[in-house]
Formats: sequence, structure tokens, C-alpha cells
Amino acid sequence: MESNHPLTFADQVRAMPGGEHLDLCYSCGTCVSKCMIQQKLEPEYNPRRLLRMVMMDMREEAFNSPTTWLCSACDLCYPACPQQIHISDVIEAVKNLAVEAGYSTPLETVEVDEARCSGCAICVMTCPYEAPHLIEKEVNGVMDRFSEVDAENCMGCGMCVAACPMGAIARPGVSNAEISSQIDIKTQNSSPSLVVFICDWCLRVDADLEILESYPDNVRVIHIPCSGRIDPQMALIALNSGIDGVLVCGCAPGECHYQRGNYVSSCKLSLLDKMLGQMDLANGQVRFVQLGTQDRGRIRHEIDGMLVQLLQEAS
Amino acid sequence: MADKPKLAFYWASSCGGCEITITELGMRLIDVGDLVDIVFWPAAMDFKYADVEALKDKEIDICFYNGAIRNSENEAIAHLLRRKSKILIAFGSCSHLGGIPGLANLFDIETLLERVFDTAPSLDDSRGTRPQLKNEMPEGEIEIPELYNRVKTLAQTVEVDYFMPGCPPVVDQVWSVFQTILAGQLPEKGSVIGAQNKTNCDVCTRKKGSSGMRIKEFKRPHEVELDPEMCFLTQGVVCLGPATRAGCGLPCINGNMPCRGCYGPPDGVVDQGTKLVSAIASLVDTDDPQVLGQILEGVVDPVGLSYRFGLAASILSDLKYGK
Amino acid sequence: MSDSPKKEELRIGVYICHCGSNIAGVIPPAEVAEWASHLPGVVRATDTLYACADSGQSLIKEDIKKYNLNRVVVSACSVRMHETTFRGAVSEAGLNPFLMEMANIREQCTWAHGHDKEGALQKAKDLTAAAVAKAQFLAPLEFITVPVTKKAMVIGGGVAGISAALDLADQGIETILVEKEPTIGGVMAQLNKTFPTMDCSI
Amino acid sequence: MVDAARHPKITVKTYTNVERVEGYVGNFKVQLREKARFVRADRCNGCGECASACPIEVPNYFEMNLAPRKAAYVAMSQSVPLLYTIDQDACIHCYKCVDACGALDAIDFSQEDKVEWEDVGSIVVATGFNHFDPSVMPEYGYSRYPNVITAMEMERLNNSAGPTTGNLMRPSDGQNPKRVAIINCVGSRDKRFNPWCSNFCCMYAIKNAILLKQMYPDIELSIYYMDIRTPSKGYEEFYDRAREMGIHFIQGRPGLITENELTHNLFVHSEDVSLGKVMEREYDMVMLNQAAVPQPDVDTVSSVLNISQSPGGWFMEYHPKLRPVDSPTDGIFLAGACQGQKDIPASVSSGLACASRAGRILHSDEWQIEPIIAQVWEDRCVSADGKQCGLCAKACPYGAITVEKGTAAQVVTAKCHGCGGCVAECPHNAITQMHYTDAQVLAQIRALLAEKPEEKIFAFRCHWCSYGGADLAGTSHFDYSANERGIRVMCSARMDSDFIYEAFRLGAGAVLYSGCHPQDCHYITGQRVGATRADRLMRTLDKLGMSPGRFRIEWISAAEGDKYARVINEMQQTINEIGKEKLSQEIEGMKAELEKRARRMYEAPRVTEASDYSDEMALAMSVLEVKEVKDGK
Repeated sequence: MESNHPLTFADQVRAMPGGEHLDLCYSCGTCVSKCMIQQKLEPEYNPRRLLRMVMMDMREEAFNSPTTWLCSACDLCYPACPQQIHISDVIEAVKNLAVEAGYSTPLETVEVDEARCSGCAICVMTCPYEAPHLIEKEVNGVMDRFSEVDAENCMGCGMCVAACPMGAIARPGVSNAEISSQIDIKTQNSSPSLVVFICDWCLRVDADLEILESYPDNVRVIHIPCSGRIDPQMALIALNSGIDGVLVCGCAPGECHYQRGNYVSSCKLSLLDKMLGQMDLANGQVRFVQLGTQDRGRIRHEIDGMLVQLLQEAS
Repeated sequence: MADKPKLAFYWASSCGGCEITITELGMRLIDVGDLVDIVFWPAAMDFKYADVEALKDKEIDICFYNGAIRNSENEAIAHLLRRKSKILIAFGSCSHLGGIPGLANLFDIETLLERVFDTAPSLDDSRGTRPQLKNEMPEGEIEIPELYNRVKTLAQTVEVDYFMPGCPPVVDQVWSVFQTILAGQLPEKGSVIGAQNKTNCDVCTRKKGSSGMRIKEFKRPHEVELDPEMCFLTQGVVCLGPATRAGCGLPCINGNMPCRGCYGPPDGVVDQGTKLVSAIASLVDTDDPQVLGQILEGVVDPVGLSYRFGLAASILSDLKYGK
Repeated sequence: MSDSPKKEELRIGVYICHCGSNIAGVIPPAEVAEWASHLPGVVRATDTLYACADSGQSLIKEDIKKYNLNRVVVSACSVRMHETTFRGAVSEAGLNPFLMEMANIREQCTWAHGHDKEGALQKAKDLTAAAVAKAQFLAPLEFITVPVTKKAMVIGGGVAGISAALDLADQGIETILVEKEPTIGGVMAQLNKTFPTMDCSI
Repeated sequence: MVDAARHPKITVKTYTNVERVEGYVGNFKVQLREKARFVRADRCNGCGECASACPIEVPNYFEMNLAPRKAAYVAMSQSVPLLYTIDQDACIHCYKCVDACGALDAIDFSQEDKVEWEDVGSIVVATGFNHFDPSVMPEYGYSRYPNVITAMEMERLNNSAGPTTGNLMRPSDGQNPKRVAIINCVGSRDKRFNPWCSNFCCMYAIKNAILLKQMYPDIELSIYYMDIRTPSKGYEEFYDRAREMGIHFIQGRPGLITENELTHNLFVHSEDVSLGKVMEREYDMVMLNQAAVPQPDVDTVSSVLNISQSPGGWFMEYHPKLRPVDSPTDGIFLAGACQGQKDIPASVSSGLACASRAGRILHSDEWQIEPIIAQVWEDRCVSADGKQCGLCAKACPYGAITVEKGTAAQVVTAKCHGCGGCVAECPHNAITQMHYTDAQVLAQIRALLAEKPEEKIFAFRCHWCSYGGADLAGTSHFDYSANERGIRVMCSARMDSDFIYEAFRLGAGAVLYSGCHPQDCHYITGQRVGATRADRLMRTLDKLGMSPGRFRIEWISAAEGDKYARVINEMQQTINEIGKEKLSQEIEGMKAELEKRARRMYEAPRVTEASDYSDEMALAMSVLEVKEVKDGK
């Protein structure tokens, strides 16, 4: 029945694709328990409450809620939702409305250095959120092409930073230099040195984070937002600086927080492995493991296993 | 310079294309001849090593050294010319990055010699002979240079003042470099001359990929009808353009063939190969782990593809042979 | 075979039910009744607030006697709801129950076409006319009686099956309790205590 | 249980399957197959010697496979009847049991399945329900994490007759758990598995919690719930009692369970909805309160008994409110959870209700059946003048028609259920169905298509399914086009092709031919007869050049109100797309052809009269319209 009163905030969201079944939500909390953002990033993050705000037409609260901005549509929650509501679509709809209303994202997003950018559009093709796009601009009299990042869509995962062959795109805190500078291990004893690049989202439980910190300093842990942020060059720099092994940890297939970071890094590392093989250097020095949300305690096996293998390799 | 500047050319381990590119200057070679005094150019003029040794140190103003360091002779002459010349330019991909000879780093010496002297298809019977460093000949004892285990670039052997990339460097760039030298406007030491600082994509006019456009299957250039208007990556063909310095005027891309990366990495990038691998791996379009493996089968020879010219200068070589 | 028609004079009574507001909320029953009164063979047409209620049924019964009706058409709810009710009412007034025909102008008209009142009204008239048309060819029928085997079968030996079997048996009916497992008891027998009284389950 | 076995009037037949059911209310014939137990019921005294001698052990379904049983077994010690059974799949024929039985000589391996027919007046179906297997929910790790168990496994573990004689032990290390979590709605209220609420699990969770608290006072118990539903008398007080005993109630459906590999302790990840905070709590054991689902063999039972199912697989009742324990077939009643999820009080009361409903029939000497059966017109039946026909007999699902050459077909009144299939199949209109004669149906068709037929969507619906579906569309207020005009016959087998030709001849815009889904048909194979005729009609009408979509065949159950509304709206869409002029052209174009086909209808008795009457009716209806406009009403 077409009602003639003006479209409420909830109606607008319902009109968006994925927002149709919004009202089926009976606030059971499964999505919040599957999602890791509240645990790892923002205590106020709560998709269930955002749906309630939409249903109750609480427009301003919804625009100001961190949930609107931090959801990276990884869809861990959607297959678990008993009412089969596409929660990330609803959040995206709210975000689009918020952007229209002039709100902006609190997230650290990437910027393009136009002095270096050659407009090759690799970042445009890589980004799962379609944040970068090519623009034409006149620079001292000559038309030139650059990539420009739409801050509202950028989730700050850094996949484009690793993909850019020029290093022309960067996010403060995870630039190539800042990561490479952490690759140094001064080993005194004979135990093998290992660099562990680990994404922020593949260890679900805090207990596993403690395991990670419990290793002596011959194991150097480098946190990156997504395993997709890894660049094979960093692995080579590590090996070249005398480090014995490189372990890259990403999320299990289908569970990447930024949708495709784990596939991207598994491609990079298998190509790197193939190249090391061609140079007959392939002896398991570089490994990529994918940890699922239910793989509690597996990080210990992976690191211990690698250290043992490196020890055998060395002797 | 008071009188005519002294110029030297040397041809180490390379195909000689860089020498020919000088001759391509054509009539302009004559003007160069008037302005400069070429004191050493084994490929074109009959100078001997003794003539170079006879020169005072730093007497040669500019020395164009092309070719990788493959054997003891290349190294010796490199040191000699370093001593004798004020400015030493690594001319062409081989001296700049190792070039095609650099690909020898994929194999150790024994495999190479075995291939050449034993198992090569053109051999009818191989008695396992190997070249000897010293040989007694009727005319007397002759020596041949010793083959090093690792192909090195010029900069990995001696201190190099300027780098001029290209396989070979395009003749117009050579001419413009001559002019800058004659005008004495060379930039500060260690920089790359005869090329721009951004990548080929900056100058390439093909239509680039849009968001979400990804590679479902890698194809080799001969396996697909290449569309001259579209960027190669959007057609699943790996082009090294995005990771290669601009300056060659895109002869390959305009000839509808993907760029092979001979001009080396752009400013600020150390290792061209891993940068390219990182880029194309980001474009693979699947979220099914099994399909991932099949797609990567399409990249048949990753080292040959991404390090066609830069293997000697790459970290992979350092890893294999140690610093 | 009573289908050969005696040329008896058709006296059809048509009753349009309001069903409170379920029908009257969408279409005007009085108008339908007035319209139906002009249909051939119709001698009595009126609307009633609740045809299935006692008042509605007694109105039909009195009309059958008063107008000497030999067919009755009731436009009201679904046949699955009150066909037995109206057959009962009609037979109490001495008319063969199978000379009553219903038209479903609630579930299949007003409730489904609330958005198109005009269309619903036209449809209600047509459905009533169809019932009147069929009424013209209705013949009196007698229920067929069949003998009843005085035995019951309960398939499934769980708590529900056992309760049914026990009750039937206590009514003196021979009962066969069939269970596919080796023992009766079903899921209940597997339980330890049962809520809310926490007593045993066997 | 025991008094059911001892009751003089009850004969208990266990290890027996129902294979075929025939007949009708008051006169059912049921074929039972008593599977061979290889134990003589008259001799076995349940001593169990054979079991202790038997070398074979297989998982015991009764103990939820937590404990073994022998090939010669009784499900539980209080089995009724206390009669051992030898499981053919497990038995290796070592005959040790025979020696152990000794003089009693109760074991007899020559036993065969016993198949017999039983005459009964009424049938009560009480086949019960099954439990949802949570292993299809990887997030809870059932069958991967040893200490995650289901509700029924918990029931057996803390049952004194159970595998651990009532001592609750953790499967991983046999210790008594200190911290136990119960997770509700596992597989219930979940669109991925079962959308319904299983009715009793909230109370079931509270019962288990209280039981455990009583057995192990220092145990720590948490129940994860979305809503606690305690609807009946005494239930809310039961819930309060649990709270007072210190059982934690955490509102928030857990999204995930992870396990510590070494200790096999479980971590339940959930949002505490009241606090809005994600939390992870450690437990020694987790019980998954699994959903109630229909029995796996529900399709076989519904086809044997000829009763239909509502969505999800529960048996469908005649009317959810007015006749909740009756099945659509007279004389068959649905007791307990097989009709829908129920707790024990509800199951018992529905069992007792079925007893009284069945009693209604069984206490009367005779039972009335609606007189809507078929009748033959001997003078028109060609078999009477020696021709070979018998089409009516072939169409009858119940074999109620006997045809011998030289005499007219005979209908056995008792066997005829009144589907009308024979009437529509007879090419000579020599057989009619009381209360649904050709004349009556034709009169309805003509009255309904008297005004602007090209706008109308004419729907033939069968009483049991699609008419019920149309009703449900109304009760659920699914709007559909008011141009629909529908008539009701008992079965789609009754929908004579002449009716369809007649409807199109009169200019109907579109015609819907609808009935039950194949397995739901009230008359066993009636639907198949209707379906073959409908397909033939579709081909003929296509050949005649009818635009696609104007004649549509849809099988709609009484539970598919939304489908009925959708189909009618789609047909309205089709008519709009075809457009008025093309439609009337098509109707005119096909008139002659349809006239030829519908002519056969007019030879039927009284049909001619019906047509004159209908003309009179159509005229009256149109005049009334005109009159109305004139009077400006």
C-alpha cells in the first residue's frame, strides 16, 4: 500500500538493495558476536544496535555511530544471521545516506602522491571497495592522469599500497618504510630468526595474541592491517638481511576482513615461492598460513613448526 | 673544458646493441666527432688496453661502459676505466641492471658449461671438454678470462656516476645525453639520465582498467588477439609498463606488444620484479582457493617475466650468492 | 436417479452476510441483496449481520416456511467454514440440505480485494449469481450411510499415541497400537524428568 | 506405558510398519508388516541371557549412540513389551544366543516378516517428531568438539538408566563438568534451517538446568537465549525457580564456539545483548538445545495415508483453529507432535482429543458420507451396446467402477470417494457426479463470464488444495486481482476439458487449471489424471494459437496462499501485456475451433436446458447493470 507520508529514514534504508528485510531483525546479537570490530577496534561498535536505530528512525545517532563507518563488509555476520538479513548492505546504505548528509569517515584512509602517481589504475582495479578512481587533471599546462581516493569508501586496508608499483599511495602508519624499518632482528644465540607478518583480524581470541607476544626476540612480530598489505619485496629484504624465515598469517578463505586480502597475499607469496624455486632457493623459508575464526591456539603450532623446520634447515 | 673532452666507450658482457645505438646517431656522429676526442672505442676504433693504461688518471672525461661484469676481463677493465675517467656512465640495461646476461644467475656455472659443451642439441659427440684458462699454443701460451659464478652489474663492481637505462638506450635519448654532457648540465651524481622519473603508464595512451576489473586468466601475448586501444592488464596479458621507467617512447607498446621492463624501475623503487609481482597478484580475480592455483599456472616463468633485465641487480641474486 | 427435472417452480432465497465488517467493511451487502433479488427464480433476497449466528440461521429457517423456498443461496464465508452449519439449518426447516449452495464472498472476495472495492463488489455479485445459477440445477440428495468397523488403529507408540489408545480402549473400542521400534515409549521414554513438575517420564 | 500394554482392549504391535492403507472413514483396510524379531513372543521372558552371550556390539539408538547394545537387544530395561529382538544387520549368525536361551528355546531364526490386513474404522496418526542434527552448523562445532553435546545426549547422560547411570561426565575426559552452558534455539527460529520456534526447548533448558543444579549444587550454569518462552500454567514460576537457584540467563545468541585443543574446554562467543558487549566465557561442557523437526520418513507416511503436509513437513490439519486434530481425510486424526511441535501436555491433550474425535465415528453404527459419488447413465454407456471402453474404470483411483462388455459400467457406491475423474474422462458424458453435474458447473461458468469475460481470469480449483490456498490468500490478506472468478470442484480430475473450452469459447481472458501437488492429492492418483489432461489441453490450445500464459497449470496446496495470489496477479499481468484488441482478436479467431470442441458438452442431459437458462441469467444480469445506470444508483 503506498503511503503518502514522506519517506522516513527507515524507508530510505529499506529501499536500498539488501535493506528489504531490515524489520525481521529480532536483536539476537549473533552478528555482534561474529564480528571482531568491537573486540579489536572500537568498543562502541554494534551492528545490532545500528539496525535498531534505523528501525526507530534515529537518523542522527545512526550517522554518528562508529558502526556506520567501520564496517568493511567482510560478511562474517551475514551467513550466521538466523533471519538472513544482509547486515553489511544495510550499514552501507546508512553510510551512503550519512555521506550525502555531509558526514565523513573517522578512519585513517590512504592518500595519493601525485608527484609519483603514473595513473596505471592498478590500485583502481585492486581495491575491493572501489575507493580509488582515475581523474584527468591539468598540471602546468599539460593534461595528466592520476588516481584519486574517495575517503568515504576507503577502509584503510593497504592492499593498494602493496599493489602500487610506484609506491605512490600510502596510509600513515603502514607505509612501506615504516614496515620495512621493523624488519631487523639481532640474534645472539643459535636459535633461528623469524619475522611474522600478521594481519590484525586473523587471531580471533585475545589468548592467541598473548601467545604471539610470548616469543623471545628471535621472533619479530610485525602487525599489518591485512595480509594483502604484504609486498614480496619485504620478505626478500628480511631474508637478505640475514633473517632465517618469514611467516605471513592471513585469514581463512572467505573470512578476510577486507574481502579479498587473503587471496591477494596468497597469490603474491605463491608467485614469490615459484621465483625462489627457479633460483633454487626454495626451502620453505617463506610460508603463508590462513587462520580461521575457530583455529584457537593454532598460531603456536605454526610458529613453533616453522622454527623447528628452520632449525633443521640450518643444521 | 679547455680542449675537446675525451670520450671512451667500452663493450663488456653484452650483445653490442648499445654500440650500434651510438652509430645510429648517423650524420650527427660526425658533429660529435668534431666536438670530442674519442680515445678508446674497441668496437669501432683500434685502441689497445695499453693505450688506456698510458693515459693519466682521470684523463678521460666521460666513459660509456656498456655490458655486465661476467668474467675477469670485464672486471679488470671496469676498474681500469674507473681509474682513468672522471665520469663513468653505466650505459644500457646490461651494465645498469645486468640485462639479458644477468639471467645466467638462475643457474650455476657447472650447469651452464654442461649445457654448452655437453648437452646442447647442436653437439654430435661431447667428450666433456671444458675451456682451460691457460692453453699452450704453437704461437705461445694464451689466456682466456675466468668466468665468474655470478653476473654483476657495473655498480656492483665499481662506483658509477650515472646510469643510462635501455636495451638499447633509444638513440634520441643518447643524443640528448650527449648534448647535456657537452653543455655540462649533468645532474648530481648517481642519478639516472636519458629517461623520465615516472613509469610508462604515465605516457601510455591506452585505456586503463576500471574498478573491479580483474584478471581471470593470464594469457601470453601470442595466445590472445590484443586490442590496441586497451591496457594489456585488462586483457589478462602481463605488461611491465607499470613497473618500468618511462623514456623509451614506447616502441613495444605502440607495436602492440606488452612492455618487458628494459628501462628498469622508476625513481624510488629498488626491486622492479617483486613490485610487478605484487601488482599483478593483486589483480587476480577469484575467491576460490583451488581456482587461484590454476590462474597462477598462467604465469609460467615469473623470474624471466619480471626480472628479464634486472635479475643481476635484484635481491634474488644477492640472496643466492650472498652480498 | 433424481436428476431429471420436474418443472417445479423455482423459489430461491438469497442471503448476503455482513460477517460483521469482514464483508460489509468492503462491499455494501444490502446493495448485493437488492441486485440479486432481480435474478430469475429469486423470490427472497436480503442481507444479514451474521448468517452463521443463531439469528441468521433462524431468519433462513423462517423464510423457508414463509416464502415456501425450495432453494437457498448463502453468500458468506468459505465452504470449508460453515457449509455443515447452513446444511443443518436448512434441513431443520425441512429442506433437503443439498438444495443449499454457498458463495465465498469473504476469504475469496472482500478479504483478498480490500484494495479494489469496486472490483470486489462486482465479483461478489457475480459469485452470488453463479451460486443462484447452480442452485437452479441442485437436486435433493440423501447422505450415504456406511457401516463402521468398531476398531481403531493408532500409528506411533509415543506419549500421544499411548494416550489416544488408552482413551479409545477405555471407551470400549478395540485398539491396535502400531509402533515401528521394538518398544513403545517414543521420545518420552528417553527423557529423565519432565517439566514443569519434574516427575518421571516412564 | 505398561498399562497400555496390559489393557485388554489394546493389542500392541511393535517392530511393525504400516505399508498400505485403503478404504474410507469407518471402513479402512490397513496392511501391517510385523518384521521378524527371530524371538518367539510367547516364550521369551526377557531374562537377557541371549544378550549377555551375544558377541556383537553396535551403537544403541535409544542411548543416542552413547552406549552400545548387543545384536540381541532390548532398547531399554523398561521396554514394553519386554521382548528381545535380534537385529538382522548386526547379527553374524553365531547362534550363541540360541545355546544361552537353552530350554526356553525362545529364539527362532526361521521367523519371517508377518504381513496382515486389519479392518479399522478410524486411524490416529501419532508418529512424533525428530531432533535437528546440529552438525550442519559448523560454528557450534558439534561432532568436532567432543564436549559439545545435544539436548538428547544430555538427557541420556544424566539419566540413571543411561550409559553413565546418571553421572554427568564430559565426553573428553570423563570428569564432572563444573561450568555448563546451554544454548537455545539451535536450528530453531533460523531461516537457514527451521524457521519455526520449537515450542518446548526454553522450558526444556530450564528443566535440565534445575536438574543439574540439584544433582551438582556447586555447578555453574548459563543459558544463552534470545527470548525465554514460558506460555503455560506453572511455566513462568518454573523459570523464576531456576533464577533463584543461581542459574545465569544470558540474552544473546552465540555466534561461535572455539575449543582449547589441550583441555577441550569450550569458549562461547556471544554478545550480552543487555550490556551490548561482546564476551567470551569458558565452559567445560556445552549443551545445544536442538530444534524439533518432522520425522525423516514423513513423505512415505503421508503418501501411504494420503494426508498432505504443511510447509516444513508437519502433517496438515483440516483447519488450524476449528478442527486442529482432524486430517483433511475423514476418519484419520493427527495426534501429538507429528502435526506440529508440541510439549508433552499438549501432545497428551491432542492424543486424548483424537480419541474423542475417533470415538465420534466408532460409537455410531453407521457413518454418513457426502453423497457426491458418480452415477452411470446406462442408456448412454457404449459398453452396454458391446463396445470396448472402460475409460472411466481406468481413471478411478479406488477401482470403484467395474465394466464388462455388453453391460453398462457399474459404480460400487461404497468404494467411490467422489473425485469426479470418471465423469470428466467419459467421452460420451455417460456418467455424472451428484452435486457437481456438468449442468451445474456449466451454469456457474456462464454466470461468472456473463460480464466482460475478456477481462476475467477464470480459475478452476480443487476443494482440498487450491480452493484452500485461495482461502488462505484471503485470510492472510494477500491482495490479488479482483478480475479473478473461480469455481470449486472436488478434484482437478473433475475438470473436464469441455469446461476449459467452454470458458475460452465464452471469451475468458485467461484460465487457471489448479489442484493439489502430486503427493498431496486427497484421491491418491486423481491429480495425475487431471495433470495429464491439462498437459494435453495445453498442447491443443498452443496449436490453436493461443498466446502463452492465457492457459496456465499450477499446483497449489492449501498452505500456499501467497503462491495463489502471485499466480493470479501474474495472469492479470499477462492479460494486460497482451492488450485488449489482440485479446479480442484472438478470442474471435478461436471461436469457431472452440465451438467445435465445446459442442460435445451440449449433448449431455439438461446441459441444453442449462444454456437457455444461463442466457436468461446473462440477459438479466446485463439488464440489471443497464437499469442501475439508468436509475443513476
